[in-house]
Amino acid sequence: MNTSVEIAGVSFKNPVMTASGTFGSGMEYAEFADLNRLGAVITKGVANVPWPGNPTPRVVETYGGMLNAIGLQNPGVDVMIERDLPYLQQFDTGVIVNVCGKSVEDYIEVVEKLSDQPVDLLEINVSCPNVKEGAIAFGQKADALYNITEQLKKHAKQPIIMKLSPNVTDIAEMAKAAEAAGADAISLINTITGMKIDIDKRRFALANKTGGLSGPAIKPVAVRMVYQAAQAVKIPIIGMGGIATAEDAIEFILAGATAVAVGMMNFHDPYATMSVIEGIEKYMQMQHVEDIRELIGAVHD
Amino acid sequence: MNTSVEIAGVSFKNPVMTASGTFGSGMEYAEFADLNRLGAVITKGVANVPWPGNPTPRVVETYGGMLNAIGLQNPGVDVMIERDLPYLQQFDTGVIVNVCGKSVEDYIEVVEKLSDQPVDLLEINVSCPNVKEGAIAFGQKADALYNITEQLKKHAKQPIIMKLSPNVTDIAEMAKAAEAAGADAISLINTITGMKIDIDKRRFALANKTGGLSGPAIKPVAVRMVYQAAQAVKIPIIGMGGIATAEDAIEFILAGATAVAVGMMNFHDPYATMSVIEGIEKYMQMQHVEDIRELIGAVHD
Amino acid sequence: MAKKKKTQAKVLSQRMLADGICDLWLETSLAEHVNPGQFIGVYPANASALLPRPISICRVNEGRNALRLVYRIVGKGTAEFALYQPGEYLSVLGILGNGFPMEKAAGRKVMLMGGGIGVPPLLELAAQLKRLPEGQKPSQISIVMGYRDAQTFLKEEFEENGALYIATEDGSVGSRGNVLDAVRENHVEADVIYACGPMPMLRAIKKYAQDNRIQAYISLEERMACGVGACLGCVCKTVHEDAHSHVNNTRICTDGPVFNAEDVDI
Amino acid sequence: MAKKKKTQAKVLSQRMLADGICDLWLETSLAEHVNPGQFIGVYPANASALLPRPISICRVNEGRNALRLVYRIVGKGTAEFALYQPGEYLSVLGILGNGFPMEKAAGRKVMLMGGGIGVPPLLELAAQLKRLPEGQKPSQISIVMGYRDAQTFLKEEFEENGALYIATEDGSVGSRGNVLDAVRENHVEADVIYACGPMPMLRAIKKYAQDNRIQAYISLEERMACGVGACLGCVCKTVHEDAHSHVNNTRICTDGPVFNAEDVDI
Ligand SMILES: Cc1cc2nc3c(=O)[nH]c(=O)nc-3n(C[C@H](O)[C@H](O)[C@H](O)COP(=O)(O)OP(=O)(O)OC[C@H]3O[C@@H](n4cnc5c(N)ncnc54)[C@H](O)[C@@H]3O)c2cc1C
Ligand SMILES: Cc1cc2nc3c(=O)[nH]c(=O)nc-3n(C[C@H](O)[C@H](O)[C@H](O)COP(=O)(O)OP(=O)(O)OC[C@H]3O[C@@H](n4cnc5c(N)ncnc54)[C@H](O)[C@@H]3O)c2cc1C
Ligand SMILES: Cc1cc2nc3c(=O)[nH]c(=O)nc-3n(C[C@H](O)[C@H](O)[C@H](O)COP(=O)(O)O)c2cc1C
Ligand SMILES: Cc1cc2nc3c(=O)[nH]c(=O)nc-3n(C[C@H](O)[C@H](O)[C@H](O)COP(=O)(O)O)c2cc1C
Ligand code: FES
Ligand code: FES
Repeated sequence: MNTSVEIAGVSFKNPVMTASGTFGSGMEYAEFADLNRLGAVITKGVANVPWPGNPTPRVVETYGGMLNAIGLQNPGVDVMIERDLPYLQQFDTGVIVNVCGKSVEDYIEVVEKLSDQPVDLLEINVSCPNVKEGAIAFGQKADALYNITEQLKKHAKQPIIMKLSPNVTDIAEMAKAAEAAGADAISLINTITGMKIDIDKRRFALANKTGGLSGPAIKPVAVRMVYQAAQAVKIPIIGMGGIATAEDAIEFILAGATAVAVGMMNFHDPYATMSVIEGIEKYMQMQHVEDIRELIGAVHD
Repeated sequence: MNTSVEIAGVSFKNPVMTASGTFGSGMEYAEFADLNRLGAVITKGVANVPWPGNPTPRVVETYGGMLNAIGLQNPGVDVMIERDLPYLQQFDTGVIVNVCGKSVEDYIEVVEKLSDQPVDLLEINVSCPNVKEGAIAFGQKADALYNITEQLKKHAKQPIIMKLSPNVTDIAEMAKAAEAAGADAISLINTITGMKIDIDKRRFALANKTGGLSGPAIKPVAVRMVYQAAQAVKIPIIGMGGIATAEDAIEFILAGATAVAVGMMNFHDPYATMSVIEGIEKYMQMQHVEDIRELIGAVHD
Repeated sequence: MAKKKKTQAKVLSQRMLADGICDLWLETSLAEHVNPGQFIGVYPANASALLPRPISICRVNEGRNALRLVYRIVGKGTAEFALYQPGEYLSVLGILGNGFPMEKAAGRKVMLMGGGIGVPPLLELAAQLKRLPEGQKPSQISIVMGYRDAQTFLKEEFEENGALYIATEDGSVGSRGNVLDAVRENHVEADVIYACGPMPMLRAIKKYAQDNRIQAYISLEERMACGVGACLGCVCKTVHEDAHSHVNNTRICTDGPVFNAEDVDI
Repeated sequence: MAKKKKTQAKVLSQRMLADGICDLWLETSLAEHVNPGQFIGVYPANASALLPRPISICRVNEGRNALRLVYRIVGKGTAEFALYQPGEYLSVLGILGNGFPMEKAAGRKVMLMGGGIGVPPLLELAAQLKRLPEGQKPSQISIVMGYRDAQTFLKEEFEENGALYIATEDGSVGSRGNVLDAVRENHVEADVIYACGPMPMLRAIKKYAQDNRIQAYISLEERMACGVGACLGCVCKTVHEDAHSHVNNTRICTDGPVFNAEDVDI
């Protein structure tokens, strides 16, 4: 049985990854999950310099999901190079670094610093709804997305994955813009902007007012967008949004994702990635699927 | 204690309504809910002629919600005038008719036929994700929304509510377009486009492939959009999306909704509207709120 | 008809009838005036699953205020229901749907045909048909049930209510094949058919009835959301324009689940 | 430290300690090597509520593999937990956080200050401090607890472990006011403070400790998602750059919940 998949020439032993920002740098979940079994770890977004993030409360639970407004707190790319990448090097797993910035220059600085590092792929976060400057501004207009993708392609040594925002009218248009500008892959979805109000205190539940919705609640939106993107582009897709079980992961793969990432549900079940990996193998056995690549995009018109 | 609210000069005894398409024409739920206690019944979308809707399966459950692709099946406005409006006339409740069409002319025909009917407000559905022609096409581009709103204002005798789609990049822009074109109110959100795949049969769970996501899962997105719309326009807002309890309804009101509608959760609890009405009164008592209008938009910057 | 309501039902008993098939008795005020073929919506307690599950009524005991459901474990909801113990409560919505038109049976030879998990509602029908007063009673009750294999759940109870013929897919009991194979093999005759089961079986029965000029009433299934006729989720295509919808679509939850086979386009 | 894990814990007993305050004993393998002040994440079974609820450990019984939680019913999760009966299982994540630095107590006068639902973790701390071997033991243990009213839950158990002073908001027991009012009224002296309670109380204690040159270790609360340091949801501002985050933010779930009051900007 083959469960390995390839993205932009890099091979991963299986399609199961961890969604950026929900798995730290791997270290935090190493007590629960065997990182050696993961297709890849996608690390928390990292900028050129340390970012403090937003004030608290930063997280709040919602029905079947949660809102977060972390605001991309991160220790900066230098710390990642000194501390986190060497840590991940110990494991037999793919390493994808998620990159954020406030300006195109910020992003370029990060990808250049990572150019000689043991990083398989770069995931460019242009879709975080929780920071005022940059980020989502690049991810909600096709021409802005095209521009930043094109520029990063010039500076990035590793292949780049553009991480798309679901907060758009037409996801296919965004996927096409990324592909046209040279992106090696796309990942989606980032969180959907949401809000919760504390009716007792009559104030916003999050200090940032709005936050990004993730978890099982959003899965149908994510599957739809992955499907629409898969119909629109030829580059590989990493699908995410509410994945809790192998069944969820397989839905994304059938819709057109080459790989998948488990996000918020790590918080509910720190072993979630492990059972997703096992469940995919079981499904393949039951359904007599020899090679997982038969499943990618197998459901379509 | 005053729970009555006003929309475009029409007064409703309380802000609790039923979301279009989830309450039939009221008749179906009259065995459960006392229609006399409702602020208003918003009826299933009606077109100029009968529509057969989409093939089945048309509904599928999702985590904390459901997808529907009914495709606006309806018996046409003549049947509504002969059968459904007289039925609703028996009750002491507001009547809001939801209108759909494939072309601007269709919509105009319906609103003109309704002009001398006992209808308080017209809700114009330009946001149904489940029909190929018309509908959502008018609701995803600000200029298209502006045009149809402007034209309908010329022909509608009753005030019009433009029902907005959440499947847009910028809800504030859409709200502003509706207001600028003369809409008397807006309602939001309609369903978010989603998809479910049956992994055993390896096919789409809905015959229409995609459907509209509703239910508690989408509430944080709906509250956010109501808030953003309320910041952008002065016309009243009817808020909906996942309301199950009085607490949910109050969240929408605090975010800026003048009225609210219970949708999918009628299916879970056919008495939901009644307990929302009671719960709002209880909250007002506990929080010493004399007039519900104090709560509208009370949470903001 | 009694008013529909959502209410709590107390589990009286639950046991396994066959692999993955559960037999559940509920105590509920809904157990009044039930027509065979009607169903209820059963709500999972799991907060992620908000829609009621349509389950047919397999038996009614009005005196005890009790309803019996026989259901197959297929997903989240039914897997949860299978865990309920006597004394626990389930939320139910009902009574839903129309039921089988028993008045068509008067003085005629009727045949009840069930397949798979479509078998249960026919048990109450058989029981009520048998109890009908002289003049309304059928002249003959034949029961033809199709199962996968030797796990012929409810067999003994059907035998008490009429002549039972069984078909099994693997041939382990009765005729090998489907219910129509059993009908042919046993030369079962009928003026009226009441049927419930998977769509291919119902299609075959519709054709068989047409070819043999038999009236057939068939119980249909479709995905439902509201169960009460409001959402238009559960429609079936009709041959003629439907009186309520004004298109060729009828609501299975309220205008069905039982239809005259001639009226529906399946 | 033991490896963190998510596991099933068996309810041994549950009772109400005061209005809306529950006292729950769980049997779980997590009950090894617990530092007072550490906490666990308790998962609601309700599928709409997916995040673990952080609850401090109130007592440990290593021999019986048992943990005690004392919690207030405030929302969906705690309301559900309150329904669990002996023999039922809850999912828990732990052991989480650092706990109070007991080594600071050696030979010194310590004061334990708790307010409201911040009271419970100090009970295990009091018990462990009292049991410390000669040389590591504090020279004196004073316990100052603040309650709303006469429902002074855990009072008797605190009395077994040190000199107890009580403050109540309504003045019904002990000093009227907050814990600092009780400290002043009773002239309680200390070299080291261990505190847990609402933020305004902790702020006041921080100031009191600074003014009186006392070392204060305070246990903080914040909304959490992961509980294990991955999501960066639960941060608190720090006075100096944090070694892990490289900004002035520290994670309460892993680097806390107990901090030296001087290090955090509250
Ligand atoms: C009128 C009617 C009567 C029925 N009577 C019986 C009966 O007596 N015994 C029995 O075992 N089954 C019966 N069914 C089928 C039963 O409704 C489904 O097996 C059940 O809903 C599955 O729920 P689940 O949560 O276990 O499955 P899941 O697959 O987890 O359910 C997901 C969603 O799909 C719906 N769904 C799944 N399968 C079906 C189906 N076949 N028909 C309609 N909705 C479905 C569920 O209601 C739910 O909304 C009947 C269906 C209908 C329409
Ligand atoms: C380190 C730590 C230790 C704690 N120890 C105790 C204890 O021993 N006893 C006790 O009664 N309470 C304790 N709390 C508070 C407890 O976590 C909350 O009361 C509980 O999470 C509320 O859950 P709920 O589902 O009932 O409320 P809901 O309001 O329905 O919860 C919704 C969400 O908000 C979170 N939340 C709500 N209130 C708080 C809060 N005060 N702090 C953190 N998260 C919150 C919940 O975890 C959940 O994610 C502690 C909190 C922390 C951070
Ligand atoms: C707490 C939290 C932090 C996140 N941080 C990042 C981030 O730094 N960069 C990024 O691209 N996405 C981030 N995300 C988005 C996730 O990677 C993922 O796209 C999203 O949560 C949807 O997946 P899920 O529903 O499985 O969580 C974050 C999500 C959460 C919940
Ligand atoms: C089965 C179904 C049918 C619907 N039909 C209509 C419709 O005809 N016209 C319309 O404007 N909205 C329709 N809607 C959308 C609802 O009115 C509402 O905007 C949406 O479901 C969000 O609210 P909820 O989450 O409370 O259901 C329909 C929704 C459902 C679930
Ligand atoms: S299930 Fe809603 S109309 Fe039948
Ligand atoms: S709760 Fe996630 S870092 Fe603390």
